[in-house]
Amino acid sequence: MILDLFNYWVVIALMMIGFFIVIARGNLVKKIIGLNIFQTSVFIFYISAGKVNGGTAPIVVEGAKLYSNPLPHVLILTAIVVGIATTALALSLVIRIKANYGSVEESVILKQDKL
Amino acid sequence: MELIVSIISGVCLLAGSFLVLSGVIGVIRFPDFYTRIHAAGVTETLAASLILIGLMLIAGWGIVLLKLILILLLVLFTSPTASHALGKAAWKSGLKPTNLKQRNEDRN
Amino acid sequence: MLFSIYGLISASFFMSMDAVDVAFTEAAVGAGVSPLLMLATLASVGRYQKKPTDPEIPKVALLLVIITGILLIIGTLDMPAFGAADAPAHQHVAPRYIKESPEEIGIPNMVTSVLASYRAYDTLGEVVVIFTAGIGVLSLLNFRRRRRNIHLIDDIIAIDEHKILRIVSKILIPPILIFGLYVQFHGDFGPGGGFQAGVIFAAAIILYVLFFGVKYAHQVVNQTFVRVFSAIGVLLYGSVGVVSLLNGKNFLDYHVLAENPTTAQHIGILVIELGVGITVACVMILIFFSFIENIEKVIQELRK
Amino acid sequence: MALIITTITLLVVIALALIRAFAGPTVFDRILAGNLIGTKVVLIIAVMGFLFGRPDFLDVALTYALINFISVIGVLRFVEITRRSREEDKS
Repeated sequence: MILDLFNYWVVIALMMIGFFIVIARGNLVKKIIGLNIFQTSVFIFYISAGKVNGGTAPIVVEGAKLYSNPLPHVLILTAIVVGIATTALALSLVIRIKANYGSVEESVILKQDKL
Repeated sequence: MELIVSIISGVCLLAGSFLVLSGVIGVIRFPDFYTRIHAAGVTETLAASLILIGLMLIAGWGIVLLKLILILLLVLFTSPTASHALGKAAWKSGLKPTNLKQRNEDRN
Repeated sequence: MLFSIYGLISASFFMSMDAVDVAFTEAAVGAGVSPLLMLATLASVGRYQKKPTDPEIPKVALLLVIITGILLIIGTLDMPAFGAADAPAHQHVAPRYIKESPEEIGIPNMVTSVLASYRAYDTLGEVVVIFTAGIGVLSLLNFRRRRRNIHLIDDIIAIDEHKILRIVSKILIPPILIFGLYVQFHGDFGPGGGFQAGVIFAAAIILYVLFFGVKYAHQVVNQTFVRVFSAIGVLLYGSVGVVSLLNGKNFLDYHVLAENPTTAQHIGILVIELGVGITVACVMILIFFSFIENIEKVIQELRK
Repeated sequence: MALIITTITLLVVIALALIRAFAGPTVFDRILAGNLIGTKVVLIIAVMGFLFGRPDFLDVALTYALINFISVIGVLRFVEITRRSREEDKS
């Protein structure tokens, strides 16, 4: 069934939204938000790949035979926290750029660099 | 006995969902921020408690019940506070309630 | 704010995908901390900036995005169906983790056992990344000599004194901290663990800062203490590995910690999760303080 | 049965509240919608725990209830701080 692939399409839609924001918007803060959306789409991709039909959460419980794949969960769990740390780093870079260039617009910053 | 409990819990859940729905319709339809916060804040507490009580009835005794009670307490505690803070912040920022009478007269 | 809603919804999505642990993390991070950091940035760089945009850029970007999207969708046609149990992702190491980990590690939460035992080396790397990011934020934002007197932002916080909110948050903060500890040490049996606990802890501190001002928060949470402890968390993690090295086993092999293999695993996971929790909490607090102090700097410059 | 109906209603409610969050018009409307969605998500996680037969995952709902409060209040405070710092700038 072609509908069995809908999870990938959701992921792709989100990913493209993030991608669009990153390349089309000049505001650096918006770019970071776009990157975050992109990042979340990757998280969703991994988690949906780890899902098994009829499976339950990977915590041992009596009577459950089929568990979802725990490996993507581990990867994404750490990735989320690392993601916020790196986002904070990016945001602080933006703050420094604002302090030095007086703007967070890409075009303005590039113009200043050329002079 | 079990049948009665499950029926009561079902009634609680359905009543809760109805209240939630009416609250959100209010949030969408009402004309200005203060009426919206009224719709959201008032229904939220009762709806959440009804749904959580409905869950408590089917949970049975145990740690799950304790956690549900904790969630209920937390919701009862935080959601009116959040509504209050929102209303106060909006008022302090100078947002005035829409005068409906005035607006209708202006339209006519 | 929309960003925060996005975090909330994606967390409920993870919940429906059976990824409880991930939902937990996303709940704490995506809904709580990251929107606040975004807003802190906006508070110091200014919210709206009218800009002369080149009208061509969005058109080209849209075209590019649509083409990439179509190519990716064509690529998915060969992917395994959603939820299929025979997908390649479930064939290699995952069955082993699911089958063996309850006996080998002895704890019910497979995510924790994979995180802290089978793939502990990975996790060490992640923790180091978080620590490095914390150092990076510190060195980027505290670029001038630190001002001792942070008063402007405290004045602003004091103007909008929400008495009710203050009291409610005063009541709420201790239970949040206790809940953080519960999440930290219950991670073996249910969803939870060091990463989530660290973020919850940091969220409690953030709540405190927002109501009582930076000055009091500095008195409650000593900055030097936090800085030292963010390093100590990583050190704790690494030293477990070094202990097993010194005893002639592989790096991060917990079997040297006790006679009984499952007890050894328990001790190893507990210590490692503690290290993770300390580092994550301290780094989050440090990052938040840096952002807040930066807002102070911006306000001071505006006043001049 | 009642559980399923409740879940569906909550999902519809979240979708409707998103309309308000997008429409605005003031920032407080958005925060209100966010708060509404937050409490609904707490409920939906709790109900879903029962629906899937794993009610021991209420920890997530509990975290949510806490974090949602912190986040709403935090956003509100930041809106205030930003406004105050700019206001005094003008005067």
